[in-house]
Amino acid sequence: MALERWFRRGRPTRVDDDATPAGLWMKCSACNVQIYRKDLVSNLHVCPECGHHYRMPVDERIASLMDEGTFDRWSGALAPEDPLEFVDTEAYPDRMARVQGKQGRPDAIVTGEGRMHGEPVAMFVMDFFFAGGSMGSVVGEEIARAAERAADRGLPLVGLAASGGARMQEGALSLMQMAKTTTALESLNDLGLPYISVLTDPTTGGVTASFATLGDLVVAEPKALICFAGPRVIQQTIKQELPEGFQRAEFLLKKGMLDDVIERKDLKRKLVRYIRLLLDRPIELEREDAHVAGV
Amino acid sequence: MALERWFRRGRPTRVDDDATPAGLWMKCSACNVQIYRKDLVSNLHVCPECGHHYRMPVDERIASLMDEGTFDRWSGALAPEDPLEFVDTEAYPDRMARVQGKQGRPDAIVTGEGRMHGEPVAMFVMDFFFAGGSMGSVVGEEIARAAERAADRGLPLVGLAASGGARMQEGALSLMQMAKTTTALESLNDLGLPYISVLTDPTTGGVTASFATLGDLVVAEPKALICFAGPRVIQQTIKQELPEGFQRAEFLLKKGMLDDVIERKDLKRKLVRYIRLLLDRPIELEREDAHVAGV
Amino acid sequence: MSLEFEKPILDLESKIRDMRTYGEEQGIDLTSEIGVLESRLESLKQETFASLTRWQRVQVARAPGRPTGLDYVNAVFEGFEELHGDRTLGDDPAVVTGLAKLAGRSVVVIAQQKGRDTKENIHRNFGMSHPSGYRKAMRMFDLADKFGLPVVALIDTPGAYPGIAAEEQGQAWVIAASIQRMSRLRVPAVSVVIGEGGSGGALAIGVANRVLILENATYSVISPESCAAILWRDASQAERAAEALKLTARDLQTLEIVDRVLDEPVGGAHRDPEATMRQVGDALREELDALAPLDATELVRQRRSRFRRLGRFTELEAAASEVPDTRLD
Amino acid sequence: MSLEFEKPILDLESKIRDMRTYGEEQGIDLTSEIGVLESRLESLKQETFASLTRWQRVQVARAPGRPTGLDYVNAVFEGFEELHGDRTLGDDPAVVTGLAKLAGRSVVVIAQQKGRDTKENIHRNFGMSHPSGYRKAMRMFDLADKFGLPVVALIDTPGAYPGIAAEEQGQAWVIAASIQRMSRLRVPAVSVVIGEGGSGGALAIGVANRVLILENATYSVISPESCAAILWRDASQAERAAEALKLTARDLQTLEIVDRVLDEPVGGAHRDPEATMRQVGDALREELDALAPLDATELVRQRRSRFRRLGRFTELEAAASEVPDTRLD
Ligand SMILES: [Zn+2]
Ligand SMILES: [Zn+2]
Repeated sequence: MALERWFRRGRPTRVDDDATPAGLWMKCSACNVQIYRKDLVSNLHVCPECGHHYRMPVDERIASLMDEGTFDRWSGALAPEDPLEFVDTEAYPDRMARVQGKQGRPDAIVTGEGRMHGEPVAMFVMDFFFAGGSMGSVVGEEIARAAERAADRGLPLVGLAASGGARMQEGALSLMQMAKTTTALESLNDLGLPYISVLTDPTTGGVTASFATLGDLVVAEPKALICFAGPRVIQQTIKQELPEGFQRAEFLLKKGMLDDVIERKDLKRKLVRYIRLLLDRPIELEREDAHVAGV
Repeated sequence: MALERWFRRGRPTRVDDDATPAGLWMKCSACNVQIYRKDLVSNLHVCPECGHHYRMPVDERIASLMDEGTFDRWSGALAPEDPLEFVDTEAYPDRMARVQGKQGRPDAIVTGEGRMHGEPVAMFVMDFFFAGGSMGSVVGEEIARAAERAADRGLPLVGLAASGGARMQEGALSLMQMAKTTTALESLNDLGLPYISVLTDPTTGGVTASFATLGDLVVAEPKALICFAGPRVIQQTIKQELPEGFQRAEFLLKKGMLDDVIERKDLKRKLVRYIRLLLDRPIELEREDAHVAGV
Repeated sequence: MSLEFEKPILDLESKIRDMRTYGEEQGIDLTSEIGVLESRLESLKQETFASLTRWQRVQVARAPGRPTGLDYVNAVFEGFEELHGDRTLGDDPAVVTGLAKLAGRSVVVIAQQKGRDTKENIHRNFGMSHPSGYRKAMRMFDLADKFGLPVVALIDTPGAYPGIAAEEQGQAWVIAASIQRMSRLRVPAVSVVIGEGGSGGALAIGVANRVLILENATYSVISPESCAAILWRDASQAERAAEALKLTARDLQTLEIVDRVLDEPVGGAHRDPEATMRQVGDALREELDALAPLDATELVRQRRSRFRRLGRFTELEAAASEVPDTRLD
Repeated sequence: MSLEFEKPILDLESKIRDMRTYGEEQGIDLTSEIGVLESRLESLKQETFASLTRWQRVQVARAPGRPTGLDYVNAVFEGFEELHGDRTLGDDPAVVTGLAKLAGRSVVVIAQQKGRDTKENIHRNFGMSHPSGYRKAMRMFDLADKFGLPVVALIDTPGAYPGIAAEEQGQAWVIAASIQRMSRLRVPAVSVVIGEGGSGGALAIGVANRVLILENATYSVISPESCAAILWRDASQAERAAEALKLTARDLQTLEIVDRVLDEPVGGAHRDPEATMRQVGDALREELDALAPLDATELVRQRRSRFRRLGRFTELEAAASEVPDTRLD
């Protein structure tokens, strides 16, 4: 159900689309101020005026978190099949081919290992711009393999979720990825290795209801939409206005569901700190630069 | 704080006091109907007209649950001291001597073993008519010993709670009985032996906040008052009316806190059933008599 | 009440009844005529139910009169004692849990429960759980582990409830936690999809060593109606969506999502609840017998690897831009 | 703000300050006069604080300016990262939890938190937890066990909050569960009563291997005010109740309820927070060092037996009506 928004719109709003000519001005959707697009990008896709966190392309996300030149990609060798021979307005393989071409990867996820402030970590990052970050067999398998490989190598795992939920076009196989990812995470749990989950805008449906909320620590970015059922579905069900801020990160923090809400500029530093504290490693004493883009 | 009601009134209302001449009529405090006292007693202290469950004397309680002649008493060899040299309107030892004389036991509890429908069980029963069933060192120690002896003998434990909470006159030592009873119950847990807790009217304060709610199953008698802070304390704090039925068994069942609310006439049968199911023993197939008084 | 495609069958049954009555009243021997109609009825039933479309099976899975969780609890198990509450938030009537005997063995039962009439349906929230329902299930998992009792989970829900309180109380969190908790069970667990297996709300109690499904039950990532609304902006395209989603028992068997399909009586479970429930009871006994020899470590291992395997994908040749360092388990 | 019995001290301090100012302004050498007053001040302080009544200590334990949980978290620990929420009901501001370093060692910190001013006091509910606070603490126990991190619990609460929502959400259940959960910790646990140890609400995070208490902190089954209200129907008899309840650090040491009393600076913790916090920090380091060699089994055994022993009672000769079959452990 949470995929609804994505498919209705056909394509997500890509204010940060690389196709937008750099250097143009744009109007911030949150504060309405005209901002220089280059400033937005160099500010980790956070509005320099109001701090609104825009959705972030996967490669920039990885660059913002991993020490320069340390990221070693694991994912990319698995591609989706069409087990249901699913056709909606378009055959599933055609839809995939189109999105694969646009996003330059076989499915909605990148996994790998690298260093954060020198600390070795495994990481997965979901690509919301790839079919709404929907989870089919490939996304599930890549996450499962990333968890198992992290365990093999004794690495903590950091996961960045962004997803409309399970992918309808693979039917119940998509549903089963919720159980598959969960059982694969047990390999980290068996070894007492931390898994830290970062929920970014939006994290919904079957992704929220499986690996994304099973972190030893679960944190979110400001104002991220995080839910099981999407706001539209709930509104249709209950025929009632939703409370202000409902299903947003700050709301969920108050409801006890999150360890913290972290601004993007602080994310790398906080993640490293969490890992070092959990693994009883020395924490850095020097003040780290708050802005870590490209580091 | 939960002792408040008990001490304010000086003595609890003992409608079922053995001192009341048998054979007299009494007016049911719940339905106002005139009932024959003998009928009330023979009906397990449940009003034959409206089903109101009156507080039940310990010996009758044991008789109603244990097979006739099978109960072997463990408790009774421990007596309270006066570690704080506590004096309120009366010195603590004097108060104890008075209540001991009246109730015929050294403190507010009876423990032992016996059989229920042939099933061997350990049991403790708190005596609310002994200083409001308050828990000091002796009550804590007797429960702890009962749990440990049950574990030694491979017996499940059934506990019947009725208490105004921790006993003020032994200060923080009373408070520590919450931790002591809890750690002693671990000996049953270590062996996978069931502990079933029955909350009767009233179960409050430090008793509710320790062993009484730590049963593998926690059930209650109809309309029993069960709480941490008593209704008067809450009303004084919040200056507001309390909701209808607040802190009563049925309310707590709805709030998810109880496995079930069980009428006294069904209690023995249910407890035996629970024990047999949990221990994977054969359950009786014949219909058991609903009325088990004196069996 | 009857389903649309059942009409010809019901008409024929009614005709046979009428003829029998007429024959008796008039003292005429219509045995051979009735015999012809009865054999026609039998083949009509066989034909109809052999070739049910997916959408028709969805309707059978939801049919009024189809046995519900509590029907099984009462018919298949002995000495059921319901245990209430999640010790946290409430007692969700959409999930019934407790202890019972199955063929002499104590088990923990978790049953998603729809109503058997409108009043009960409202009480049971149409089988759609709130977080407290899943927390109650998890409490049962704890009890099962502590006392070494096998778990039987009966799945029948349109899905977890999408509402304000449910979201506030962490619907997603609790489904994830239930999946994880069930995957860690140190005792045998068998789940049976007896009606609707609605998405994450079903999977939350579906992480069993063996997953069974009734012939006309369904198990899907999304309801056909919601799927249609999203893909074609038209809920009336549900039939088309049901076909596309491949949500029937046989589909799921092909996809290796379920381990075993249990036949229903011809005409569907709602036409013969007793036979259906016997069938399920027998299967549960067999499955629990088969799992009984396995120890805790093996049960956990088997359950984890069962779910770890699920999915269909292609291993690509290493692309230039990708590190080909993947491995097969 | 000052406590009543502090007045003579504060008056003398103020007199010394005035004299010093006067001397400086007038260019008069008052060194010897000031010296006399200072030594008188020192003995006045010593005398006053050596012989504080129990009720006076209750006031010191509650004094404004006394360091709170978060003060310790910031002064004694390094790199504190607050972790929020109980994953169920909410995030209780009356309990602050997180990860931090203590002398280079990662620990899980749980601190009951009163406000440092009226606004914070309202936000923190005066340090009185709701069930979500205890659930948050239990989540931290889980985290500590999973990653093998010691637990440090700072106790400072008038008690668990007595309110409608708190009761509805199982205040008693969650305190019992927290006592049990903490008793099962497989890692070292040290609790320090830094201010008020109010009843079950304090004990919920007090089931540690070592229980420390500051000299002027209290730990009691009931507040003096409530005790007085019950016993003498008069809350103003709190002083009498405080005496009767034997709730001071030294009393508790005599009763073997606490393992170690930490001296406060003369004048009380609120007059020298830094020295007090250093004292607590040093003690925590020592205690954690001492517990570090113990393995999980030994830690659990030690903690269980520590609490199992508590209580004072007499073993009677067997009475005629009683079965004398009791045994000593
Ligand atoms: Zn802006
Ligand atoms: Zn009555």
